[in-house]
Amino acid sequence: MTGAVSTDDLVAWVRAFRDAVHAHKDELTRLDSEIGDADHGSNMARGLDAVVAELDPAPASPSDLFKTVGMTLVSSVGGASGPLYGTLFLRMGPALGTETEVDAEGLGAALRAGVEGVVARGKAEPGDKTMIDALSPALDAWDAAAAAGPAEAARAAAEAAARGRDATEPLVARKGRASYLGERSAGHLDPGATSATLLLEALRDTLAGAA
Amino acid sequence: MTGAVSTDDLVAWVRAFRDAVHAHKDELTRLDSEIGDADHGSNMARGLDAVVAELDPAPASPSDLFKTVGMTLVSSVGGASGPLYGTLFLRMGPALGTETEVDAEGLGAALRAGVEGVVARGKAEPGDKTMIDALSPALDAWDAAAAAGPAEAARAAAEAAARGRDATEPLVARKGRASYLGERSAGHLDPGATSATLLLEALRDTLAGAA
Amino acid sequence: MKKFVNDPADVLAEALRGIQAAHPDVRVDAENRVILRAEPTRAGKVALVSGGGSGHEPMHGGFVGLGMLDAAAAGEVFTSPTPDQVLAATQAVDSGAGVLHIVKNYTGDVLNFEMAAELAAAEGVQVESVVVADDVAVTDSTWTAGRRGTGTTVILEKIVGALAEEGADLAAVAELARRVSAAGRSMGVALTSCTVPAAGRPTFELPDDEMEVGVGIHGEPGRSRVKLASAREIAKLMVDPIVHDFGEPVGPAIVLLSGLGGTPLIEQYLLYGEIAPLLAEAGVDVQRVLIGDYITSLDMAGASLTVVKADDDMLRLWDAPVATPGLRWGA
Amino acid sequence: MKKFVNDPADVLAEALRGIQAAHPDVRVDAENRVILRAEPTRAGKVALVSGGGSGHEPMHGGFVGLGMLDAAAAGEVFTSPTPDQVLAATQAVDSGAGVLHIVKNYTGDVLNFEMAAELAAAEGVQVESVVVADDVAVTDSTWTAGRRGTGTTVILEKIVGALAEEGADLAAVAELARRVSAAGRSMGVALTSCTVPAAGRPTFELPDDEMEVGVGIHGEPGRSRVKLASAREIAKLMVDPIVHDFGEPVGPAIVLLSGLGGTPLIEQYLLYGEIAPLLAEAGVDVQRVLIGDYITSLDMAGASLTVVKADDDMLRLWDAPVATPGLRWGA
Ligand SMILES: Nc1ncnc2c1ncn2[C@@H]1O[C@H](COP(=O)(O)OP(=O)(O)O)[C@@H](O)[C@H]1O
Ligand SMILES: Nc1ncnc2c1ncn2[C@@H]1O[C@H](COP(=O)(O)OP(=O)(O)O)[C@@H](O)[C@H]1O
Ligand SMILES: [Mg+2]
Ligand SMILES: [Mg+2]
Ligand SMILES: [Mg+2]
Ligand SMILES: [Mg+2]
Repeated sequence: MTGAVSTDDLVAWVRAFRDAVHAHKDELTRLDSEIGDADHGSNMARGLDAVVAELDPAPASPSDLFKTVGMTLVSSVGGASGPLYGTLFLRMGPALGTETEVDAEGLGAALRAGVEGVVARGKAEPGDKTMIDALSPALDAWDAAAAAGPAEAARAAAEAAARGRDATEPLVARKGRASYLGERSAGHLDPGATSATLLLEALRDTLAGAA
Repeated sequence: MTGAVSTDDLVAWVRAFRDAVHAHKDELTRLDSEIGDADHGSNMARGLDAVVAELDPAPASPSDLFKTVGMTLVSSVGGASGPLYGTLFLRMGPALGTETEVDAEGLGAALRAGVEGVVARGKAEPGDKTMIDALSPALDAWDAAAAAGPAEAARAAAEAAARGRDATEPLVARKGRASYLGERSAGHLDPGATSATLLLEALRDTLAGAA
Repeated sequence: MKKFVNDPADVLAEALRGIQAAHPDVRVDAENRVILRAEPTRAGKVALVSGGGSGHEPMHGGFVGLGMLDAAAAGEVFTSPTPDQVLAATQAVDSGAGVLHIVKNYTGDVLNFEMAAELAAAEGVQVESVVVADDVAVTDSTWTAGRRGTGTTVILEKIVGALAEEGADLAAVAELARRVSAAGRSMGVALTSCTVPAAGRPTFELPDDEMEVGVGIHGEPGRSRVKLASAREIAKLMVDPIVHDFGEPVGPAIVLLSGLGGTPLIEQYLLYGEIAPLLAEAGVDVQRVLIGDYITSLDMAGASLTVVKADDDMLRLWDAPVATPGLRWGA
Repeated sequence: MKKFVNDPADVLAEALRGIQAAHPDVRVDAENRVILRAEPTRAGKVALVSGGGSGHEPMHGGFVGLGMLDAAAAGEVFTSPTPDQVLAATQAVDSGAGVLHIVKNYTGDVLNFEMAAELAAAEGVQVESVVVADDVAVTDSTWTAGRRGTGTTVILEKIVGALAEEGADLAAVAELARRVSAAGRSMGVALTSCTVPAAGRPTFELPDDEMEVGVGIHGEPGRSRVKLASAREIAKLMVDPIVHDFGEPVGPAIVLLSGLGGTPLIEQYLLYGEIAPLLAEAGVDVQRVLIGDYITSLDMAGASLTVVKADDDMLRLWDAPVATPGLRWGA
């Protein structure tokens, strides 16, 4: 697939993200135990179960889908990740208008709008040891690879996200609950950067499969 | 020594009992953990420390000594063992009048008065898995051996007490805290029978030493 | 041993210091280890004295104050107070109208309070005693020490304290105390052992997947050890023996669900959410509920349930003002 | 995991059921997971809404009632409630006089309350917010999420609730809330970890001879892990950073020593016996004290100390009647 991503593809992405979160639920909670409060896995799992329950009947367009996902996350997750992941999806929708298909550039622009929303809400900068450390490099990698089509862009973005996630390990957290730990937050992966990587890996796998 | 037991001997006995309780404090508490509330060792140790603090200057007679010991135990131990050991000593004194020495028969009679006091207070019968199971056979052994003098009587009493203590192991408790356990109280030595055996062993060791 | 403690031998003396520092409305007699109301007993008021081993806080010291106890004698951890302590408490609060001793049915408590009552009587103080024996986990028989006294004590102290505050005489106060005592049943479950500071390690070892049913408030092992169960099943293990023991329809009742010290309130509420429907099904008409740590067993994780059959009089007295460190309303 | 629990996923819903069963004076909106007063807000009274993750009981739901909160939104265990929950609470209690949101300074709480306030404003409800950030264990810096909100929240809810009950308007209520918030400092110590039910095992592992100093109320590890110390030394570790952070002489103050859920009252008293003289030495003139489990962290063994500098107005409002499941006097 080099061209368009359909609404169905994106629904499949969201479902794949849900499955990935369930598969990694204990790991996310374990990471959050080390520098947080041991709820990131159950928060995300609860939220994505609620999201999946809203996907039947399937939304008519990507922007409808993202609106539903965002609103459901906001109203079912709570914690820091609820408003932040919720905002990510809520801001993706408007960037897409009412189209039922989207190309690599369009999806990239939507992701960028979403991440900008997260930054506006959470005020985190790259290097603060948050989900932004996975999301932000992923955007740049997406844009650089967009010309090669969405599957390739997603592959590059997922790889960049994973690198960004890994790079959170030595960092001292400056945002979120982990920042209370000061220097003791270094030496652990950020849970939100880990779940954000799952999000981009799920997109990679979905688009690769659809290709 | 076949004849008289002096006030000093009896003071030495009380001190030896205190030392034995301290040496076996953790064991008494462990036994009380199994079928009670884990305080018999510290109860007895606290009480006997208080007693020893009252022995200077030394009491003038055995009956003074026992009165001091009994009153101090009552007012410093608490729990079931406080009033019971306290009563044991409080009742021993009056049986001895104002003599400063006492023979085997006299000491036997005093012990019997003391144990009868314990029974009157606590209503335990032999076989109820209490200190009575050590004290009661000790009395009988004492009387049987009294003619051979106090050292020999104490040896026989200590041996009988130890046998009585060991015999509490299979018993189901019918008095005191262990009785709440019903059948589960079987299979454990009674803590009070164990401390009572220490009392008679301390007497044996003291009189053997004085002999 | 993970506790806020200095020398384990000093736990009681130091905890009393904290009580005094925190609560100006009570006075701690440090020498006798007695907690009293700061104000002397009003002339003509019958005084209520209780006490027992420490480690059950807020019981009993936390229930000293208007509408409840006049004094509490605090024994060492899990060790009944001595007759001297109880006598000191009794003499300090007698206004001439007499004193009610509220005693939990443990050999040590009974013997020490008995001796104290004899001594007080010899000093001319009128003393009546009530012995609470409400723990249905224990077979009640003339062949045993009888049932332990647990949660009913708290409810009794509140109700009878209110009657004494109203000015009733010693006979009436003692009579009500016996009625409340007879109307109460309790049952406890432990998920973990407690650790007696002086012992330094858990009184019993409970594997991760087991619990003690019918545990005592001193960490005495329970009547049976069973597999760890869900809150729903545990609720049944607590409610059934109580209801069964009443034998007759219970009707209006006051209920206490007390944490044992190591169990947080969220779990107590969850458990009560399971208990409430079972009580209703069994015909217990719950009129008043108290949930929280009221009668504890050091740091034990667990809970005890108490049901007291309550007539209108008891309910009225329950609602009367009370102002103590551990229980307060209407004042 | 030794807890009174059925399915760990149902902890919150089931605990709310218990709260409703136990407390007829509050009403639980099970769908929105909001705890409200049983009576609607009196016309003209400013309403106080708080909330946060569950696992800190009695905070916040236990502080709903006369003289304190009007509603509390209960998030999942250690997870801030969603905007929908806070909005439902806000709309339910607004009498037209406006609503104060009392928010503890955690990213999740701040974001979710912020979104709720925006939504409420869009619906025409006047909302003011106060953010409590009192935990001196956390370095306060523009480069971090700032200090956590802990014990000062309880004291604030009581004092500001009393002012709202008197009929003050939203501006005055919010102004006092900010003053109390600015006047509070807290510090916590954990002897053990807590166990989040859904996680099923302790959030952190603490060796038998170590403790966490400056721990958060969600089991966030503290700023340092040190050797287990005596109560006397721990008292100093709690008092010193608070006094130091005030920087200026404290004078009259309200003090809260809260157990974290797994620490029994006897230990809290013992610890307070060590804290009181240190506070006095440092010039803190303790006017009122609250000791017990008021802001907990599930089953964590530990305690947190809060000192709020209190003027006469705050003391008067502190003493005003309050009738909630978790705090009650004068009514
Ligand atoms: N200000 C922020 N901006 C971006 N991401 C953040 C921010 N604060 C926290 N996060 C992310 O949220 C994650 C934690 O989410 P979660 O555990 O669900 O919420 P909480 O911290 O409220 O328990 C962190 O690992 C981090 O990646
Ligand atoms: N009624 C009784 N008669 C005689 N001895 C008793 C009686 N009740 C208890 N005891 C003895 O007391 C011992 C327990 O003493 P202790 O642990 O100090 O007191 P408590 O049971 O109050 O904690 C038991 O082991 C038993 O030997
Ligand atoms: Mg978290
Ligand atoms: Mg004992
Ligand atoms: Mg005892
Ligand atoms: Mg959280």
